[in-house]
Amino acid sequence: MLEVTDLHAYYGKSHILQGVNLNVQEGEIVALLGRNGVGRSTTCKAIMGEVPPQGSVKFRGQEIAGKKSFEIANLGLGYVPENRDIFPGLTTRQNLILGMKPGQKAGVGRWTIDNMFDMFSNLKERADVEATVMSGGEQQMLTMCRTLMGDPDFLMIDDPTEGLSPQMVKRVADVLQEIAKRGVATLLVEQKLSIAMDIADRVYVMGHGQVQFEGTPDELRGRDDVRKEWLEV
Amino acid sequence: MSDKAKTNASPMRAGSMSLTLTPWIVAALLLMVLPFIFNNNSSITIMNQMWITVIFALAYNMLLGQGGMLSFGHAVYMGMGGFLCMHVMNYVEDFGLALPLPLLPLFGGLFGMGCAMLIGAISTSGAGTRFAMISLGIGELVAACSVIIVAFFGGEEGISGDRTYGLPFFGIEFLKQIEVYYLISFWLMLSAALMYLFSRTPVGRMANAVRDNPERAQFLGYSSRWVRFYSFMASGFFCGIAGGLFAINYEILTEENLNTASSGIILLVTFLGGVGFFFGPIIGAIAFTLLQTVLSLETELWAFYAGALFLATVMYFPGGLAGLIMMHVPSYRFGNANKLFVPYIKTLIPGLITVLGSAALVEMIFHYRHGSVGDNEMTLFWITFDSHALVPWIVVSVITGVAFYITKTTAPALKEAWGDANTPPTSGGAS
Amino acid sequence: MELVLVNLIDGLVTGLLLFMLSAGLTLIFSMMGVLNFAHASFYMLGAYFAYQISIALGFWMGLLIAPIIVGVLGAGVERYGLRRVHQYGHVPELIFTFGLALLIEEVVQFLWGKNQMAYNIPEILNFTAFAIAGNSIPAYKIFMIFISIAIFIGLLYVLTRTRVGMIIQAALNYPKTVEALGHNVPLIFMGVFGVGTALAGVAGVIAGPVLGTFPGMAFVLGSIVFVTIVIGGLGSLWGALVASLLIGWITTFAKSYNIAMSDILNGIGIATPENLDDSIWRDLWTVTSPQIADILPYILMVLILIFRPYGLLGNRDA
Amino acid sequence: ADTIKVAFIDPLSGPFASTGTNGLHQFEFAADYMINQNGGVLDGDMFEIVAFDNKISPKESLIQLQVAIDQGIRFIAQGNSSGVANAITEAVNKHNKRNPDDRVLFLNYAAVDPALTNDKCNFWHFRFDANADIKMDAMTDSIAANADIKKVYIIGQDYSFGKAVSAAANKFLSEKRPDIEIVGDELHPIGKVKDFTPYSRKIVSSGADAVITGNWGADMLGLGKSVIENGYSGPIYTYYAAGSGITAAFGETGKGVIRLVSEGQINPPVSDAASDYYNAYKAKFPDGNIDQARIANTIGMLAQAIEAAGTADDVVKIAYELEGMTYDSIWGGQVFMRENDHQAIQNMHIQEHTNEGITFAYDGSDFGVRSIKMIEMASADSPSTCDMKRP
Amino acid sequence: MTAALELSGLTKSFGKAEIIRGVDLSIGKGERHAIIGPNGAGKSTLFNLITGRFAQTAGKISLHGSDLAGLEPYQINRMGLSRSFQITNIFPAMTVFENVRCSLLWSMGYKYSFWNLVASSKKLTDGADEILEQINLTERRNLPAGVLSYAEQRALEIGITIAGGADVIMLDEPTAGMSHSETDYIVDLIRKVTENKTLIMVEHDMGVVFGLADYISVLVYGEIIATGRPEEVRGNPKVQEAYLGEALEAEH
Ligand SMILES: Nc1ncnc2c1ncn2[C@@H]1O[C@H](COP(=O)(O)OP(=O)(O)OP(=O)(O)O)[C@@H](O)[C@H]1O
Ligand SMILES: Nc1ncnc2c1ncn2[C@@H]1O[C@H](COP(=O)(O)OP(=O)(O)OP(=O)(O)O)[C@@H](O)[C@H]1O
Ligand SMILES: [Mg+2]
Ligand SMILES: [Mg+2]
Repeated sequence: MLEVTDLHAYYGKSHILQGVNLNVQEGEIVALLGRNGVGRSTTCKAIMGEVPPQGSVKFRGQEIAGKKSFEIANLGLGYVPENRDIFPGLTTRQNLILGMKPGQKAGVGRWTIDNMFDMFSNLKERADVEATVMSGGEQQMLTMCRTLMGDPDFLMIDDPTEGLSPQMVKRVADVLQEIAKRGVATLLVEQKLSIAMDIADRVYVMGHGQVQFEGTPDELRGRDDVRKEWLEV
Repeated sequence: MSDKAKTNASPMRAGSMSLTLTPWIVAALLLMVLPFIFNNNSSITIMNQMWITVIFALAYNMLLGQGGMLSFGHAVYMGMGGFLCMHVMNYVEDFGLALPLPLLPLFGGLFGMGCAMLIGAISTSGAGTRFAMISLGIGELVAACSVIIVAFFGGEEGISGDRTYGLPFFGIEFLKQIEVYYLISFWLMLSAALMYLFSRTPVGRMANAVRDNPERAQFLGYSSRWVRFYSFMASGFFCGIAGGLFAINYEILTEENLNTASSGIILLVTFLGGVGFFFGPIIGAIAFTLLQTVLSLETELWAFYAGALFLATVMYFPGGLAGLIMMHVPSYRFGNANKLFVPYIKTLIPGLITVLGSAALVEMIFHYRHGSVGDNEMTLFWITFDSHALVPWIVVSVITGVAFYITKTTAPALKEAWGDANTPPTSGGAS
Repeated sequence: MELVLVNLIDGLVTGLLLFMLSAGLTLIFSMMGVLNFAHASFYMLGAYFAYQISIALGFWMGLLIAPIIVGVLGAGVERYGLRRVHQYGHVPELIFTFGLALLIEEVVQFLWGKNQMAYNIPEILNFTAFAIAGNSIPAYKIFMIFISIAIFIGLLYVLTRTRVGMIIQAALNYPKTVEALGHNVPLIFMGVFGVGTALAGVAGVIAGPVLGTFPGMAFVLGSIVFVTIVIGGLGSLWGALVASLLIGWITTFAKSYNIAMSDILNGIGIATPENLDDSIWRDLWTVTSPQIADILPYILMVLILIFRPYGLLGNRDA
Repeated sequence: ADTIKVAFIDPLSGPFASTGTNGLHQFEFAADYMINQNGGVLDGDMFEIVAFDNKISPKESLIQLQVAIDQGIRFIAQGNSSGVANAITEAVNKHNKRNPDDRVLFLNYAAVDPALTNDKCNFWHFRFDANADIKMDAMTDSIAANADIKKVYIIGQDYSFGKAVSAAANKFLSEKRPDIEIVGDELHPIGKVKDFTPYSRKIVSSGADAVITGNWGADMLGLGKSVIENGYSGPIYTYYAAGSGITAAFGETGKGVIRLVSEGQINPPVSDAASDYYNAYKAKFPDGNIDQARIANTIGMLAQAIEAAGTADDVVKIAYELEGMTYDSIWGGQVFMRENDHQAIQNMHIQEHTNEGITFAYDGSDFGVRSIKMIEMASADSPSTCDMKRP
Repeated sequence: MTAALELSGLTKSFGKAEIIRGVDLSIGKGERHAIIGPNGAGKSTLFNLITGRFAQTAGKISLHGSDLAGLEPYQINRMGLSRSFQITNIFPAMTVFENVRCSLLWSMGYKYSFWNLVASSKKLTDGADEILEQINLTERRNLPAGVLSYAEQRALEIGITIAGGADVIMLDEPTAGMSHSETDYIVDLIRKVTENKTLIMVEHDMGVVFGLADYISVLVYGEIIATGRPEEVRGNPKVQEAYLGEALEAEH
């Protein structure tokens, strides 16, 4: 479904991504792991066109590198950024509504606002409060829901469990599996190794701006050397 | 990793101790010898105007660049300082007060600071639109008062005086422009140095912090409001000094010194120079004064060019002229500056010709349209020709077109050279 | 009594004219979060284009075409200028509009010269609609009222019935994120800027014949438009309307009734000083309301900002 | 032969550029047509007008003044804004005191603040226009002669000139026609009023038979149009309501309503010479107007003084020649430069905005101004508080 | 001995929503106290109340025995209380070094002075460099803070908070967004710099909480349902139900 080949990206002169190769198949959950600052978020941004990508990014066989990010989004890619970026001045509900694509009718697609409220009751309680005053965890939930409202076929989530209580982390893990069940493929950037290993079908480990390991969670569990070199300090 | 290499290769430490004196000494020397190079009275008058604007712009940038406060009414503080100095000057004349003229700007500074305290007390609680609009409102009010309250502002004629009645200062009576020039230069050096040092003090540093994130500063023990207030006061002080020097130089202050146009201009000047660097406003003030005073001697269309220059600056050099200069620091540091020399000549000379050629076309159109009947002769770049004949049009168009073409074709090479020059010499390629 | 009614109508007209300008500006303001100093220049362009068109095709074609040209120009400015500057931040944007205002004024002088243009009210509207106690109310004023109301309703519809308003507000802070949700932010920005400037153009077309069409017309308008939207609350259409009317009425009434400062001061118990002519407060004592009518909005703005930092109906600081 | 340079320091850019540019054209034309085409002055010295853009800013004016002086220019012409004139006259006075070697003369062709030839007078300043008081004297003569006028409304811009107009109107009216009731006397902010309707309402409802205003530029047009539009039909007496597009903009609406006071009769032309002059001007500046007749006088008188002094460099000598000079104006009548205050005394005209009997129309329209009344050598014996110090 | 921080009957409502519903809590000097609870329970709000960012609706907060009512955040900070933010809150345009140096200014007694030059103070420079060393950002010293990666910004956030040497330090989710290895490092760091100081911390990572805290309070729906030693809280069935659930096992 998504095929990234030899992806490079720069911030100014610093060369952050130095040839990333990865792919995600239909209905799969793929985790992208690595140390802090290794460029996982940059990978997502480069795919989304927020950072100019060099190399090839194919979505359903179509080259999307070089497209504008709204065009990419309208092809069916959804992206949940790590900084949350809750829109100030808008209520929770309005934030969710903005997640819908231009021209998308309410209630069409896999998800409705009520689904969201069912999944995360906190949001329901704060539906008409200005969203930026919500707690960190609530904002995290909202960010994810907002992207789901656009009914993406492929989802990139950057650190969805950050700031969530253990119970909520569990809930998010369930939701991610639910998302996969509804036929949405997911590229998951996750700090909490345990979660990622639990729900992912495959994992990539990044280091030095490149993919250093690719395999199933079980394979990774068996590779102490990889974990030592690329995941621990 | 590549960015590590980058960090290590750059020994410049922002806000570090290297309080190098060299630029200051060079500046002082320049100030001293300039009048010998440009020695007629009008050059000196123009330089006086320049240095006054420099002080004003630097003071303005204490707010805009360092404190992130956008003021639309800053002429008020300079004007108020100036008006007070004018009154003091007249007082000296009328009552024979023994006050040496060189001390006069101090009064302006204190009064400017007083006004800033008064208004800062209500406006500095925020920095955003609120601050900007309060400054605009106050600016308009004071400007309106200047024609209503005649007793202090003298109506639209302003108030004037004579600087020569003060106590002679070591025998100098300030009859001559050159004497005033050195007085202004002295104050310029002093104020600039003080403003520079201010930016290195704890308040000055916190002004930066408050600009970036006022809320967080509160949790570091600093009240954002007080930090802003102190910056505002300091800025008011130096504006007042500039006002005092204005009073000495022109011996008249009018409504113009307070109005919103002056406030707007100082914003433009500061920005043109570059708000991100201490010396930015200096360049801006020099450039703008030349534009306004010297270019307007050459063409009626000076404001058109000024507008175009501002647009070009914001679009292509958002760091202002100072930013443009500072862009070259890395390549210089890498010892690569020479690599840029030839490509620059190849691109910039035709570029310059393109700009001048376009300007010439604009002038010719203007002359063609608005010149009087029968007056077909016009002079451009020391060449006199007939603006209604075809030949000059063709010549200018061709020159401009060709120059533009050359610029366009050589630009990529320049870009490449630029990238080349800015690559650290040690770093081995991509990683 | 009749005069009060007349003044109410006059104030309404002034206010609505101001509203036409501030509506466009508040749209743009909410989008850029920055004062568009060139807004009044687009207003001026509207008047000049309409004048030029009216010579050939008459007033009504001017009313139709001029705003479109201005809007297209505005969109072009956004596309090729502002968009680039937007990334550098607010102050550069502001300077950009400053420079643009300078340039537009110069270009207008270049094209049309420096004199007043003979742009006049169309003949069919050049009659007295009705008169109240000898004070005639020109038909043109009634026409202005209707146009402004139509604009208000149209804008209100766009902003409340579509997601455009929300997208603009969200994109102001996180343009990339909004784009990643599938919204064509650049297009929306361009559209909004175009519509905003076109509205300024409409105001120019309509105000040109009454307030004069000359190169300084943008400058004369000055910052009052900003003051209006700040009083009303940034980004609030209702706020812009309320503030415009408020300013319209305040200035009209202040000009119509000569309230003297000395009366007010005496009224609150301060006696007029003995020898007023020598007093340094002389000028203050002799001030009358018409003298300061046009600076009242500024005073109002400063007061409002002190007590209600977000303006009358605003809810945020852009 | 040398060239004699005259610095023209006035706004050539910005909101007042139109008046400044028009003035410049008239100066250039006068110098060329009257002097240079007739062989110049002295032994063939030609006049050259050097333009300096002061952007109506006193500060810029002073800088440009310095530049002009440095270029060796000895004659400074300026007119727009009494504020600027005031700054220049003081600066010239100081300059001449401090630099006796390169003194200059200030030829004020349009700044009408009475103070410039009263309290603030100096030897280097000469005013070729009638000052505000003189004009008001003439204007009120005309009003006083009209028995139909019983109520007068005075309105002006809130600055020194507006106040001077109001004071003078009050003074002269109470002297000449004590029975006239002043039904309104007010000031409005200068250049800030966008809509004059509320003022017009007051004027209309006051029942005024005549309006007196010192407004100029957009304030004049705005006030005039608004007053007429809201139902006023009496005369509006004013100083500056012609040319610079204002005539065209008033057009039909202003007909018979706008009356202005000025020197120099344009319509009907006084002589063939005057017609030739105007036609030659039109040929050169088809879009231009001669709306400041005094400019020709200024150039003519300067030339006459230079001839009489026999030098173009010794400005003291030239100034002494100008003092007390009598000059035959191309626009008819004579101009007399009063010795005691350097105020020119000349015929004043009340002119009407109309399209009837117009030989020379303004602004490319068919409207222009026609003299309906002449006051000979207006205010020739008006007092002055000037205490002239001569070198 | 007075407690370092004492809350009594603290409530906070936003409009109709009552977020903090009567919190009583006493935190002793030198204690490391963690506050845990589900999302939206009011933990950050509690922090905001204590640090003067919000005004309480009712109740009393005292720091070292003095009432904080009506004090501004900067005044509270000067009394020796410093906090970090859950949502990164740094000075993005200034360099990393300057970020830290600014946080040293007040505590080193520079106040609003305009007669001292910051650069000439070796104490300041060394102090700031030392902090950078501790938070592992020495290499990033001269970069604008805004370009750091998310986790680096979190580390800087902590650096700024601890730099001032306050004796009560409040950290709101210090390890959020950090990977395991980084988390371990930061925990060590926190332990080191809070030696003999009072630490109040909100955290969802139970590993961190149980590794660091001397005491734990559990906040649920604006009320503290349990306070005590870690093992007591862990065993408390109410806590199990409201917060920890099976998650604990998942973590370990
Ligand atoms: N705007 C920027 N300008 C310059 N450098 C940047 C910018 N954004 C990120 N970087 C640098 O790029 C590198 C990778 O950043 P990225 O955000 O992709 O990391 P990450 O793997 O997502 O880490 P984290 O766990 O911290 O989120 C970091 O070293 C960071 O400092
Ligand atoms: N200004 C406000 N108006 C209305 N509700 C608010 C406001 N501020 C916070 N809230 C609500 O108060 C609750 C508590 O928020 P708080 O940020 O304290 O939670 P928290 O315990 O820190 O949660 P998290 O672990 O997710 O960060 C949330 O449900 C939030 O939506
Ligand atoms: Mg990341
Ligand atoms: Mg929280």
